[in-house]
Amino acid sequence: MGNDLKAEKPYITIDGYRVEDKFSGLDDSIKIEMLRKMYQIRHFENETEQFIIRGMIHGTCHLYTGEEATAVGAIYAINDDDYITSTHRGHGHCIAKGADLNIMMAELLGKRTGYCKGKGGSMHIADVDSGNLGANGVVGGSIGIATGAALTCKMKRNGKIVVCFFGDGAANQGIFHGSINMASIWDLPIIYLCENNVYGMSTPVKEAFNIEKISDRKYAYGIEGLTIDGNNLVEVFNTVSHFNGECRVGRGPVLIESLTYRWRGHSKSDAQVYRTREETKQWVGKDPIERYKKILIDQKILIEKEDRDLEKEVISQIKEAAKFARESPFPEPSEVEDDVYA
Amino acid sequence: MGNDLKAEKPYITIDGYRVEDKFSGLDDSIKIEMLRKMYQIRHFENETEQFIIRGMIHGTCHLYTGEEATAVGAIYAINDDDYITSTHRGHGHCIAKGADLNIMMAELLGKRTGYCKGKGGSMHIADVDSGNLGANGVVGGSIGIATGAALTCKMKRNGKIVVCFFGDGAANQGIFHGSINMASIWDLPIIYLCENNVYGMSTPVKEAFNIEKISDRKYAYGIEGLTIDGNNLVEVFNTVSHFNGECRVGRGPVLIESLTYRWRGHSKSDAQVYRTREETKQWVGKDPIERYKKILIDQKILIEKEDRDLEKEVISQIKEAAKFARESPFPEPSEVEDDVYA
Amino acid sequence: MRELTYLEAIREAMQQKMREDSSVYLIGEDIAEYGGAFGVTVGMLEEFGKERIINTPISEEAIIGVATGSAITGMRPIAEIMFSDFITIAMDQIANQAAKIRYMFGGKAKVPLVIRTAGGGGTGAAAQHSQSLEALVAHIPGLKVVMPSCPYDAKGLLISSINDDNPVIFIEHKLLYNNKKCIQNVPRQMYEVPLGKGDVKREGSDISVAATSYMVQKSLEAAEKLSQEKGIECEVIDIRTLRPLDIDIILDSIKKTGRLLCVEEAPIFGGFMGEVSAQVSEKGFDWLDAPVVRVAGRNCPVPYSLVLEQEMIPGVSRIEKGILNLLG
Amino acid sequence: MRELTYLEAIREAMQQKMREDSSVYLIGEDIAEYGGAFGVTVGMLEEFGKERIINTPISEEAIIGVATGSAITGMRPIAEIMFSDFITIAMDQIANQAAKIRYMFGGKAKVPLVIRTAGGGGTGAAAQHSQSLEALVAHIPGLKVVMPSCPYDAKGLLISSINDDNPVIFIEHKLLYNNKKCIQNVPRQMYEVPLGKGDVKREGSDISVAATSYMVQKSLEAAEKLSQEKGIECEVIDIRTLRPLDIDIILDSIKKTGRLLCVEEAPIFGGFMGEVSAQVSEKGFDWLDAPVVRVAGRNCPVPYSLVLEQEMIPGVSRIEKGILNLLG
Ligand SMILES: Cc1ncc(C[n+]2csc(CCOP(=O)(O)OP(=O)(O)O)c2C)c(N)n1
Ligand SMILES: Cc1ncc(C[n+]2csc(CCOP(=O)(O)OP(=O)(O)O)c2C)c(N)n1
Ligand SMILES: [Mg+2]
Ligand SMILES: [Mg+2]
Repeated sequence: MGNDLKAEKPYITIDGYRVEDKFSGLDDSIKIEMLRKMYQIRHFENETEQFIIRGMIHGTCHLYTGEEATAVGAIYAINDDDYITSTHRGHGHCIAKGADLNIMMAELLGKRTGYCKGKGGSMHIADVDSGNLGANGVVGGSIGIATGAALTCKMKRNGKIVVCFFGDGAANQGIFHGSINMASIWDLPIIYLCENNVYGMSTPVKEAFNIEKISDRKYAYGIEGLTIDGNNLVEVFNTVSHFNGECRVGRGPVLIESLTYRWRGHSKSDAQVYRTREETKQWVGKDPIERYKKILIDQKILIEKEDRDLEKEVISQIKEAAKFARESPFPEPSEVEDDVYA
Repeated sequence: MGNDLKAEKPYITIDGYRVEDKFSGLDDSIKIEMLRKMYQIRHFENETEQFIIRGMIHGTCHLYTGEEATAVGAIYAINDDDYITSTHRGHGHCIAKGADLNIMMAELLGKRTGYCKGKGGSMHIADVDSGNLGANGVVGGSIGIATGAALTCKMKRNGKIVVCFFGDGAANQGIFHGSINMASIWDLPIIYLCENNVYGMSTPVKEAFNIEKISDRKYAYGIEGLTIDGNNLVEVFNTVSHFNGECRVGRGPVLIESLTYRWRGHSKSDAQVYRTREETKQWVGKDPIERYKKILIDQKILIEKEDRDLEKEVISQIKEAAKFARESPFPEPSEVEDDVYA
Repeated sequence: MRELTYLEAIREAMQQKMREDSSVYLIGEDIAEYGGAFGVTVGMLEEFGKERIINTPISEEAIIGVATGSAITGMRPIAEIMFSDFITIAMDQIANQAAKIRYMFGGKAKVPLVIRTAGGGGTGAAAQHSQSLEALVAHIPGLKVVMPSCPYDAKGLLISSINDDNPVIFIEHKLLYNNKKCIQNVPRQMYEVPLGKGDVKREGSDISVAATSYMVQKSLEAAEKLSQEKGIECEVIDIRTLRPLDIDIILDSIKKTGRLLCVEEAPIFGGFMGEVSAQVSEKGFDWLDAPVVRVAGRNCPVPYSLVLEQEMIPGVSRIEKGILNLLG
Repeated sequence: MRELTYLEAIREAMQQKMREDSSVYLIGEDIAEYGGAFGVTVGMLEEFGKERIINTPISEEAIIGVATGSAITGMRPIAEIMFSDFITIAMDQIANQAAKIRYMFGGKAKVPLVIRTAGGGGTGAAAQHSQSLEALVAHIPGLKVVMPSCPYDAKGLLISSINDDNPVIFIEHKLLYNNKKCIQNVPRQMYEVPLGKGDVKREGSDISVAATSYMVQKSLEAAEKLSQEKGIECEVIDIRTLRPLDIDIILDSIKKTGRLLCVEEAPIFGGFMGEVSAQVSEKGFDWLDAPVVRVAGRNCPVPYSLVLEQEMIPGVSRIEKGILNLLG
């Protein structure tokens, strides 16, 4: 694009950063695709919840319900072949990165057709070929891995970047500290995306931190950082788009804190004694899907009817995935020692 | 002291903090004792170097030469029964905390009369009864332990505080991160004293950090912090005295970065290719002992002659310690499995 | 006496020690309001308050560092690492600090620290939440390692561990916490089960079976079946404390039976039972009529899918087969 | 062929692989200008530049995390942990991440990562800089563990490790680096010594001695002495790769000798030789004329003082005594 067009680009300010409103320039089809992804996540998690209730999931799951805008907004702001690392609460990142819903669901049910042939389950879904370097059962465990992937990008000069998702809880792990420091001194192309959903399991962020903004940890590493509304897809998209550009040209890592909320219990057995129903209700009122849908409808990109059709389509797709998963075979016991070594 | 006297107290400003000049109010005898301690450290290290050269030390030593003002200034600013934790470069902290020179030297030679009965050596000298919770061979290894001692102080309400010494290199370990965060959220009475001596082994601070001041990591934890001239005993003393008061009354931890320089190689085998002779020479010009001595002489607390006598006295004390150490018996092989369990 | 679950027995040990000794406190993740990931500390916040039930950020390394520092200065911390897999994050603090401080200081410090953690698989929690990592800590001089298999032992061993002046790694098993099959009468008062003593959980004369943790229960099941179905009488020995190890109780048993099967949940290669086997083979060579054989986890991470997980972790039938093979 | 030290052989393996394959790089503390704490990487910065000889801050956990992440995305990192004691700091990344990624992902990733580290005592570096922690990693499925005892093997095994698509823990011994006693002819060209194959370093028919790392050299010394002084001929087997373990080479040897002494430097309790002893006792029961015996480190941390350190770590005379006892 010519320099002369520059002045016309719409800019917005997010937590002190002047950021181009790239969202407004997107094709309508992409804007709708993002809504579809959010629906996929929402209904995937609803279906998963049903499986849990019906005792069909051996193990636990951590649902992403209510946090959809962060995964979708961030991942749509980077390229298809960029890398991400995910967390124990990883279904959303995985779906946004383009995972096949059937294969994901099969993994949750421990089936041989799943992403990990039933060996990993919810906490270890990965699809290295598509750039998804995996969920991780260890809180903070993927921050070093993500940083290493960014080192690969730099060394191979492959033009890719990494988005490293992690929770507020993970920001107090040692690996957070050592990794971000390395990314900073080496100017690695990585976006650290901290999903601050108010709690790490039962521990409120305000009890685990003595700072107002987790993104202020940028001062410890000499990097950029800011705090955004994680339930606003447009804000997430624009912020990540901006730093996507910065990181890709070597202007170092960034720490983005995305404020959001987990609607469900931490995992399958959580009485949620540490929070009030009112608080949850308030956050449900900030439903990222409703908010985004309203924007699309207000901007006449979508009409109510289309939206209902879209959601219906997604629901039947999820039912399909559940069916595929249920009907898939379990692995054979004899496969247990396969895949330990290459 | 009455309120009316308050206005008369001398205040100085150190890196933006208004701090009382407690040093000026000290007894002359204490001011001279601090000089003695610095001499003790200097000559202890010189003697140790001789032992190393003569091959009498099995293992390595990390000499504190050139950094004396930090240990002495900090430790004289706290109470005798307060706690410290030390590092692999620990002789200075140990001597400042009041360790017996004979017993220390005996430990370096692996003798049964040493602080650790010959089991620990230079990197593990400790004297828990006197509040010295030990040197540590693991870079950063003592930061958690120090924080735990501070938790004890808080839980037992024993009125004590902790000074945790560590190097610039240690500030990139995970334990630094997790520990200081805990100290902050729990308001623990602890002073984190980072001895920035420009290098972590061969790695310059400017390569290991992308920030100007390590003390700026305070922003990551919501604590106080500042950077001081670690070769100026008076500045170290006044700063630590100030935060000593703050911490003891529950106004949380502080991160003090003390700028200093190690005169010798990192350990016994270091060709020092990573730095220039000029740089070292420049820092030797900022000799903390010379600077402090000059203050005492200028203020007529000390005259040249007394100073020479003092140094001589210290030298003969060190020779005594060396003799004690040399003449002490080695442990018996049969003792090797003692002291594993209580 | 009341019937208690394993979980209740553990909780009671902590409660009673905390009532008695104000230097005992708990530190760990989600142990306060939440009551711990498995519910072990439910209700303790209410009784002891935030000062003594210290809920932490997610920083395992710092948790153990802090607990260690407080232990050498006069407290008696009980640190909880939610899943035993995460002791790896704190491994420097455990193995290089807590375990060695006393020795490095020439005996001039003590480290009365208990690290409680939940080990083992069978819950579908997959590779990073299901490990049995006792071999990693049992090898470190300076540590004691305890793995109770039932409520009575759990209470008594935990009290002994809290009373001990050394760092103790206390590994609980997730499938025992609320296991209705092994509820037991547990004395109301405080009592110690000594560290360093194994326990014969079932007498028998045909073969000895030495096991740890949940595998003791599985071995007992297998023993019952074989007794009823084939009249084979197994002596089942609960190792209880891996370090210090009570090797004599095993040697005494093989003097009688001439045969030993070792059963553990961890992957067989490099597991703790290698040590037991080596010691028994060396010291009991003359009494052994057959080689010491191990039944243990397969040499792979713990898989997620139930069919695979059941294949990885030894079950009753694998133990039975092990016994029959060794006898036949 | 030239005579190389162990250190030179290791360096040459890295240099040659780096010249051949641009995805191989080094990462670690003080490995650039300084050339590594033991001088292994001296000169490599000059040849390969800062981009491929990556000097890091002191953050072992992040070093391994970063190396792992780069390995699964196409690089072949060689990470150096200065002292093997500090693998504990990176233990989560090693045992829970690098080792398990492939399995957890259902075989859909590979982790071509080498972690080089210096183990062992004898340098007066005391409890936190002298450990032999191989048992901790050898127990983890997904890892390979290599401990070369001489220059020829060091080069060939390191080349194999770099070529391997799995995480390999490559443990060097400090006392071998510049050991003039075990300089060897080392081929100039690249060659592989296969992982998973032990090596008979000395043939003999009276007794088998299986050892690792520096203890292989000590065992060879003991064997020579006993041969000259008493005409006893020991077969000395270098285990070389602890995982995968070549148990057959040991079994073949005891078929001949009927006796096995295992020698390792780590504290005996829970050490790796427990595994070797257990496997040999089980699989070689019928060939053994005497129990498998272990000579190993004492059950304490490595002490500082020379007299104590020499008592803690097995020396030639302790090995000799072990052999004589087992024969007599
Ligand atoms: C190292 C580690 N410690 C503890 C746990 C148990 N655990 C699982 S998720 C979780 C909370 C994580 O909080 P956060 O990072 O904020 O992510 P969120 O669950 O809120 O998405 C905890 C403590 C774990 N999986 N890993
Ligand atoms: C965990 C760990 N990693 C590496 C080492 C090796 N080592 C010893 S001292 C040192 C440098 C420490 O630097 P710093 O903390 O700045 O202390 P200084 O030596 O400068 O006083 C290193 C890398 C160690 N002892 N521990
Ligand atoms: Mg959270
Ligand atoms: Mg330094």
